[in-house]
Amino acid sequence: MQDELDREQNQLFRVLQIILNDYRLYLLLLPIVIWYGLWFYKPLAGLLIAFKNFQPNLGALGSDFVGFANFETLINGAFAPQFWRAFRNTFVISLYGFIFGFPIPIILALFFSEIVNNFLRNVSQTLSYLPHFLSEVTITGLVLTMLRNSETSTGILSSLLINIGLIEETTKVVQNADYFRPMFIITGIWKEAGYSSIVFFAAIMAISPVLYEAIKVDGGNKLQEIRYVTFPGMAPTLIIMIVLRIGRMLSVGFERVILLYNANTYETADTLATFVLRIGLEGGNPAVGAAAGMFDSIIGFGLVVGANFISRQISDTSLW
Amino acid sequence: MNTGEKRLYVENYLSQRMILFWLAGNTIYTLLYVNNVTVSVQMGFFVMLNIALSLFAFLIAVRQRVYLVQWAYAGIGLAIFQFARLFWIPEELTNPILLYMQILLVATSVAALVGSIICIQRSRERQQYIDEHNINPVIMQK
Amino acid sequence: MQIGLSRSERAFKIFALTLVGGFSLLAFFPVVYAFSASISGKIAYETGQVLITPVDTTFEVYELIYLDKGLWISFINTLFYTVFGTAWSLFMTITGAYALGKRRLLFRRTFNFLVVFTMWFSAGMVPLFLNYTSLGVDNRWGIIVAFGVQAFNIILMRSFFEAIPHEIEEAARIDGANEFQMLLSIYMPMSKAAVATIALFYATSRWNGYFWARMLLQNSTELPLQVYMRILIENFRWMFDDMPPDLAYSPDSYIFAVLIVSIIPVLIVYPYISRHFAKGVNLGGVKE
Amino acid sequence: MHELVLKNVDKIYPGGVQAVYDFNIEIEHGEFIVLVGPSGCGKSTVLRMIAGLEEISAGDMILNGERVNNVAPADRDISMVFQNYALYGHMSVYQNMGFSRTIRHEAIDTLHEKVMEAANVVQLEPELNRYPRNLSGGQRQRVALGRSIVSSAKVILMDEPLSNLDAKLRVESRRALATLHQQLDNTFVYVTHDQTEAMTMATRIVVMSGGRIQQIGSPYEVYHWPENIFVGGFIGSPAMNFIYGQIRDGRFVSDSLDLEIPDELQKLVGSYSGKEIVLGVRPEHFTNSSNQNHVPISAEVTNIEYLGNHALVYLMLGSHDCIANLRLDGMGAEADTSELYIDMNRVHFFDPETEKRIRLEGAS
Repeated sequence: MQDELDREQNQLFRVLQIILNDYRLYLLLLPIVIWYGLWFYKPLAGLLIAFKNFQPNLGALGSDFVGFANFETLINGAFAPQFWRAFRNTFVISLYGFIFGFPIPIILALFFSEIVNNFLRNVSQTLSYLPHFLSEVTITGLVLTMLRNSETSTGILSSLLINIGLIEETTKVVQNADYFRPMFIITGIWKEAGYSSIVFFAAIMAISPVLYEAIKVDGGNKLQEIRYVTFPGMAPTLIIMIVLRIGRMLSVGFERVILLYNANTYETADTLATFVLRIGLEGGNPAVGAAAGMFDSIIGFGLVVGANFISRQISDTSLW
Repeated sequence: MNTGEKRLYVENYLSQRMILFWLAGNTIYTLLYVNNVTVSVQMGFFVMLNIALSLFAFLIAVRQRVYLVQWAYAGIGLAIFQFARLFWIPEELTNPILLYMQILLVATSVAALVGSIICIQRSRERQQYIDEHNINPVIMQK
Repeated sequence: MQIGLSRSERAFKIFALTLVGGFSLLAFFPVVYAFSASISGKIAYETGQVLITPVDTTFEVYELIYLDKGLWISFINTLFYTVFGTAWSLFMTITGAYALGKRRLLFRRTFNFLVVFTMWFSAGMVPLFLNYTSLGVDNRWGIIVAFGVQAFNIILMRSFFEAIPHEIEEAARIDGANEFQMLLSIYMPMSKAAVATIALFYATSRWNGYFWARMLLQNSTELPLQVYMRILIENFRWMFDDMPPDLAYSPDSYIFAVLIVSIIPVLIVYPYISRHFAKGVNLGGVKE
Repeated sequence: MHELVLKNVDKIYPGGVQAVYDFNIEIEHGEFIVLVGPSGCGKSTVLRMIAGLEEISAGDMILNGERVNNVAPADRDISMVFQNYALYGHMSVYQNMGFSRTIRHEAIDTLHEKVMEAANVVQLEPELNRYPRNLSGGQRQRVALGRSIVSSAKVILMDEPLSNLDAKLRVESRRALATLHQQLDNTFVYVTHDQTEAMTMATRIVVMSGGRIQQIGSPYEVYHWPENIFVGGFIGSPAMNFIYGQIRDGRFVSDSLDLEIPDELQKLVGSYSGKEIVLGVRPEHFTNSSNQNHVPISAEVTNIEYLGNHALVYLMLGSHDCIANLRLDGMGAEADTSELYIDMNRVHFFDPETEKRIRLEGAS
């Protein structure tokens, strides 16, 4: 018993010794340890309020413990319709974003790699990245103004849509739940497609040109080149991107949603994050909001782990 | 021309495609479902179940490609499950959505079933060839 | 005719060029349009004459903006957040990445895991908000300190540091450099590109940051440009209700002009940075 | 009819650099042609033009009687083995080998048969399910070869296929390739910078330098009857020694040599009397035994390398560095360098201006 204690003390002493001898290194580590402790891991403890009847004046520790009551109101109680609507919208927006948005950067990268003229390529690439560097407020500000449809003025996009017959003369796209998802996804493509293509473009550029010559000699046409050389060549990148995408399935561009949606479009636009914002922070139900956030985080984490597991099963590529 | 020998080297793309068809069909089915039923806890779990199933189906597809017979049975499970769902469609749904969903369920179910049976059949041929020719397992290594 | 190119290939190349060119122009178009619309006359804009170039050019909106004190205060605020925030983030990221990349660091795997974990799991908005308020993040410095580090950038920086050959560190140690000197005079100069890239990432996220600034900042003189702009967009209807109806420009033009003001700094630095960042982004496929 | 004909082929790159000048060759079916030359001599460019990967700037390429200058590589009835093999990393050996047929949508049964046949030929049957990354260099090389065999192209092009192998494997693969060539009914066109490979495998060698053909001939011909100084120096290891001198009164005179020229060669050098000339002596044509046509020389021996049954003797002949290759007979024998001779029957004379070998009108 005493021996064990001694040994433990010895070990502790040795660790301290190592740290002291190398104190500069540990001093360098200190800032982010403190930072992550304060701003990331401390709030994790704050998740406790999801299990409490949280009263701000009593604090997280002082409030009464209520078990899973908050989760129950979410899943099958008073908040259920709103919560599941948010859940559905998150899923659907994510899925549409994946189906329509994910292939576009890949196609762009493919086409960029086809442009032999360096100047033309650089110019078009640089132009296509630009929206990524503009803020969500700017982007949505542009979109909302261009989609404006009022008595006095009709935004350029609205008049375009009216002219090609996609919407009625009086339709207010921004106020109409039917149009939220396309608006959101197209805005997303405009903002991020060019930038996302960089990663794929680099992957394509890294493919050995000899493989293209080989398939040319073997008799492949352009599509077969893409199918048998380009795609396999960028497979690791592709898999990583898909895994990331699946992992973030339940977190769609939250800022963009709050900037684009409004009370008229909650039906299709309200996502988990905005639900948490409205119920938890603005609606005065922090405990329920925390529970919803926790639900979101846990499922998201499960998705990352699951997707990563599968990617490891089928290929050598994985996130960790 | 020895089919068994061919099975040693040519992967089972047919089964893979069938299961991937299941995956695609099921995704459309899921979208139809969530966009047309009232939101409730059932819908939430339906979505989560389908996400999990999609990942699982993808795994099945990849495994059937390399003639893993256990995963063919999992594929049959997928088919049966999809068929059983025909009787679980909420009553609130009406034509034409209902019809689309039924078609999708039947089609995906059949695809998964056919793919899996093909996989079973082919892996049997393959195993037979391996047994008959006493093939060194080293050859099978990837 | 070049024999290397079959007909399908030539068709494909032409198709690719058109499509990519089209996409790029489309991506840039809204910026051009916003500028043109901001300096077009009211009638011309409202009757839909403005497409690419301005019609009935008038700079009156910009005079109005020039007089808008709140806008300029928020502009200065954003500059402040960007400069100090980026410096702070860089300091944290570089020191942290340096230490985490050292093999001899005790509990290195644990620390690294704890950093990577933050990429995949988060407490959620409510606990974060409560934490921010309890730690007093309701002013300029709070905002700068609290939004310091992004795990992805630490990993990026770390993999850069790790790629520096071990021998260099040993040589420097024999020459008598200590940890701080090593970081300052060897590691940092050797990874200038990575530092620039990460600085760029932090600077854009600071410049563009909106949500938490709006949630947390109490004092309206501390608001950053993004928040000020958003409030303007939300309120612009009643703002113009009080104004005389015979304005030379459309209310929309005012919004566009404000947006342009927020874009211009990005456009100015963009040519200098666009070369840099592609390099950094490509390190994106890092593994833990 | 010739299977593959290149007629006056030039290659000029867009920047104006000319890589190949006036390339002419007629290749019969079943030949093993080796293009050899130092790096940058245009040999790979020629191969890539044959493959269709590079445009032919001028001249004609005729394959099986048809002009194919503008035919896409896939339609040329050729296949190619690349220097680093260009295997598709995501495909198994089997898929790699069958690939040229997969993309032509051929029935899987014929594909399977062809692949199994080829696998048998290149002895890769046990590896068919493995991926290139798990194969050794030699195995990869055989996969690349197998891929060409499966494609059933008449002409197989090879771009330095052995250069990524280690020395021992290279020797083995050389023999394997030669055997394979006898086994198969294909024409091989092979590019290398290694003259040993060329000498051991080729039925005909094309020696190139500076984008021009220097000589085309069988290994025997290019070795024993080099067309010019370049070929003489390039083919053979150690290289041929060149001694610059003059013909005076039917004798070869240089700063340290005064050699009698045998009667048979007198006719050759007759017209060079009093003019500059280059004498080419292969290292093995230095000897230390006297004979009728062996002319004694006085040389300073600077170094001797013993290599088992022969020795390389480094000589200074006046201002010329020379290498002699002396046979060693018997155990423990040391090279006897007290007396050295040149076998004057086997020497060549070259014109220092044209660098061409001097030969009789109408003779080879």
